[in-house]
Amino acid sequence: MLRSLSLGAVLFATWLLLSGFYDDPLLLGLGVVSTVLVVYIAHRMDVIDHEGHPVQLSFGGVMYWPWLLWEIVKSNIGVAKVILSPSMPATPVFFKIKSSQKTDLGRTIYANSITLTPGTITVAIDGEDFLIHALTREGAKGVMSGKMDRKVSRLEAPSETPA
Amino acid sequence: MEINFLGHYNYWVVIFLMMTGFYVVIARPNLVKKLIGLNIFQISVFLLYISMGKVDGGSAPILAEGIKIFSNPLPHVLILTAIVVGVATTALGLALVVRIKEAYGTIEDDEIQAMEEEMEP
Amino acid sequence: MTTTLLDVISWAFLLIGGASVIIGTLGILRLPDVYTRMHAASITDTLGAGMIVAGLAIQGGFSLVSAKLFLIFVFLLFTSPVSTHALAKAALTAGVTPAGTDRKSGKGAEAP
Amino acid sequence: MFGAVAAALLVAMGMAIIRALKGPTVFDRILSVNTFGTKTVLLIAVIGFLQKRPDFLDIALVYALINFITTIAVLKFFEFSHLGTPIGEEEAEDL
Amino acid sequence: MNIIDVVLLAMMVITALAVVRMRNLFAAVMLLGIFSLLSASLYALLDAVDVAFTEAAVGAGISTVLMLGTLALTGEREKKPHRPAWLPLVVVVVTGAALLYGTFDMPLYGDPNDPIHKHVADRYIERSGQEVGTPNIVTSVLASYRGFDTLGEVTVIFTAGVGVLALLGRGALSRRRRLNKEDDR
Amino acid sequence: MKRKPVLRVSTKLLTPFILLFALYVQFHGDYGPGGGFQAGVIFASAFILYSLVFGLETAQRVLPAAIRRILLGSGVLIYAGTGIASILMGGNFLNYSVLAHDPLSGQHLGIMLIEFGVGTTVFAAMVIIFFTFAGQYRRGGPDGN
Repeated sequence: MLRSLSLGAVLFATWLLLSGFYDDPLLLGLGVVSTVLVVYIAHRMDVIDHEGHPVQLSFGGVMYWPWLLWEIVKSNIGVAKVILSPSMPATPVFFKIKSSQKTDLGRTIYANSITLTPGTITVAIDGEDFLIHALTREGAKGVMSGKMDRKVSRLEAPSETPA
Repeated sequence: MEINFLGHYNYWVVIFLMMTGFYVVIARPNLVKKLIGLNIFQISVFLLYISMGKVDGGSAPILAEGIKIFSNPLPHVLILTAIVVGVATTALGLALVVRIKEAYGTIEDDEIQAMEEEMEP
Repeated sequence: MTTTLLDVISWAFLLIGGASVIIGTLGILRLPDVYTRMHAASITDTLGAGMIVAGLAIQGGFSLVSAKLFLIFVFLLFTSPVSTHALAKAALTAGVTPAGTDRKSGKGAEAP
Repeated sequence: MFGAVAAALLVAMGMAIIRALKGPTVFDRILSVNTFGTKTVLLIAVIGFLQKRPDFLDIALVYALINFITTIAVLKFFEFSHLGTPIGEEEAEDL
Repeated sequence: MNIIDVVLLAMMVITALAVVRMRNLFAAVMLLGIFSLLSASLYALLDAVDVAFTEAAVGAGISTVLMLGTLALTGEREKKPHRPAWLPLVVVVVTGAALLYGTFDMPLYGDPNDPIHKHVADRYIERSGQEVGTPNIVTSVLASYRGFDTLGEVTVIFTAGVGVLALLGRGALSRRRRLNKEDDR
Repeated sequence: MKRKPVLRVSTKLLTPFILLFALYVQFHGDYGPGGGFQAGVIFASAFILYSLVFGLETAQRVLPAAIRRILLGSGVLIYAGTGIASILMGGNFLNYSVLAHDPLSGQHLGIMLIEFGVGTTVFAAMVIIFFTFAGQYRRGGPDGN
C-alpha cells in the first residue's frame, strides 16, 4: 500500500514535469485521474513490489549514479581508442564472475551497470554467476577487480528484504 | 514550358520510392513481401502529401507567440489518421496471410494458384 | 558574457557528442563480430547521447525543454543496457561464434 | 552548430545502414536497427532546435520507448519463434 | 536544412532498394523499420510533428511487431521467383514516367503561393484560434472541423480489430480445428 | 519466472511510466503534438511489452477478453455519443459549441471527449490485434534461422 502511494507520488511528479501547465485545474485533475488509473493498472499487473518500485534505493542511488557516470566516461575513452587505432588492438574475451548481490534487483543493477560501461557486456545471468564479454583484457580486469560489485552491494544492502 | 529542376526533386524521389513499392507488390509472389511493398508505397504517399503541405519558412502548425507562417495543417490531419488506419489494414492483411498459410500451406501466390487450378480442372 | 560562456560549453558538448556518435558507428562498421560491435554501439548510447542531450539542454536553458531532454537521457540510460543484454544473450543462445576469443579463466565459458 | 551535429548524426546513420545491409548475421541487423533508432531520437531532438521550436521533444521520447519495445519483440521472436510465451520459461538451460 | 532533407531522401532510396533485393523476409522487415524511422525524421523536418509522432508510435513499433508475429507463423524465407520479372518492370517504369510527367504541372515545392495553401487551410490557420481555442491546429481540424471524417477513421480501426478477431480469434480457432478434422476424414 | 532478472525488473520499472506517458499524450493533444491516435498506440505498447516479458496468459488476465471487446466498441460509441449529445443540445452532429455555456469551452470539452473515444478504440484494437497474433502457434516444425 505504501509502495502504491509512493509510486503514485513519483508518477504525479513525472506528470507535472511533462505537462508544464500548473495553473489549469482541468489538466491537474486529469493528472490525478491518470495517476490513479496507472497505479490501479500497475497493481493489476503486479509490478509494484520491491523490484518494480525500489524506493529503498533512492538514497544510495544519489551516491552511486555520479560515480557510474564517471566510470562510463572513462571506459568510453578506452573503447574509442581501440576503435580509432588502425590496428584495432581488441582482445575480446568471455569470462565468468560471481556477484555478491542477494536479490534479483541488485543483480539487475549490477548487470546493467556492467553493460552500460562500454567495453563490457553482461551476456547471461545464472543465479549469482555472470557471463561477461569484454572488448579488451584491461576492461576484463576492471570488472574482475570487483569495485563495482562492492558498490552495488552496498547500494542494495540497507534494504535486505527476504526475497 | 519552363522546368525548375530543383523545385520538384522531393516529388521525384517520392515517386521513385512509390514505384519501388509498387514493383514489390506486383512482381513478388510472396504475400508477406507484397505487404512490405505495400507499406513502402504507403509511406511514400504519406511523404508526397506532407511535402505538398510544406511552406518555405513555415513552422509546425501549433499556435505560439511570435510565429506567423505555418505549414499547411490539412495534409497532416489526413495523413495522421491514414497512418493508424494503414497499420490496422496491414494487420488485417497479415491475418489473412496467416489464414492462407493454414489453408494452403504456402504463402507464394503462384503456388496457391497452381493448387486452385488442380482442384478445379 | 555568461551566455557566450554557456554557448561555448554547449558547443563543446555537442561536438564531443557528435564525434563520439561517429566513432561508435565506425566501431560498428570496423569491429569483427556482433559482440564487439555491441561495445561500439554503447558508445553512441551513453557518451554520444549524453553529450548531445547535455549540449541541447544548456541551449534550452532552465525550462521544460531541459526537463524533457533529461527524461530522454534517463530513458536511454535505462533501456539501452537492457536491449544490449538481451541481444547478446540471444546471439549466444543462437550460437553465433565470437571472433578471436581466447577463453580466459576457462570455467566453461564457452557458448552452448 | 546544430547543423554540425545533425551532419554527424546523418553520417552515422548512413554507416549504420551499411551495417544493416551487410549483415552478416541477423543480430548485426538488429543491432544496427537499434542504434539507428537511438540516432533518430537524437536527430529529432536536434531538428527541433534547428527549427527553433524545441518544445516537441515528446516525439524523441516516443522513439526511445518504441525502439526498446521493438528490440525486445525482435529478440523474443528469434529465441522462441513466436511471441506468446513468457520470457524465461521455455529455456531448457540458461547460460 | 535542405541538405538534411536530401540526405534523408537518399538514405530512403537505398533502404527501399535493399528491401527489394533482400530474400530474407526478416531482414526486409528490419529494413522496413529503418525506412519508417527515416520517413519519420523527414516528417519532423517538414513541420509535420503530429505525423512524425504517429509514425514513431505506429510505423516503427506496432507494424514491425505484427510483421514479425506473422513471419513466426509463416516462415521467413522468400522463394526465388521463377516467372520473368520484365513485365512488372515495364509496368512500373511506364507508370513512374507518367507520374513524373505529372509533377511538372505541380506547384514548386515549398512555395507559399501554392493553390493548396490558399483555400481552406488559410482559414484554419487564421480562425481556429478564436473558433476552437486549442493551440494545436492539427487537433482542432482533426477533432472539430473534420470530426465526421475522423469518426469514419475510428470506425475503420474498429472494423479492422473485429476483422482480425473474426479471422484468427478464439472462436475462429475452434471452427478452424473442426474444419481441419473434416478435411482429414 | 525466476530467470532473466534484467528484463523482468526493467519491465516492472518502466511499465507504469509508459502508461503515464501515454495518458499525458492523450490529454495534451490540444497543446502540442499528440492526441488519441498516438496515445492509444503507446498505451497498447505498454501492454505489448508486458505480455512479451511476462507472457500472453498473464497479460490476458490483466486485461480480460470481455473488457478488451467492450473497450473496442465503447470508443466508437463515445465518439458517436458526443455527436448525438450535441444534436440533443440543439446543435448539429459533432458541433461541440453547444455542449457548454460558451462555445470555446464547449469545443474544448467536445474535443477532449472524442479524443478519449479515439484513444480507447485505438488502444483496444491494437491490443486485440497483438494478442490475437501472439496467440497463434506455429503448426509445422520450426523453419530454423
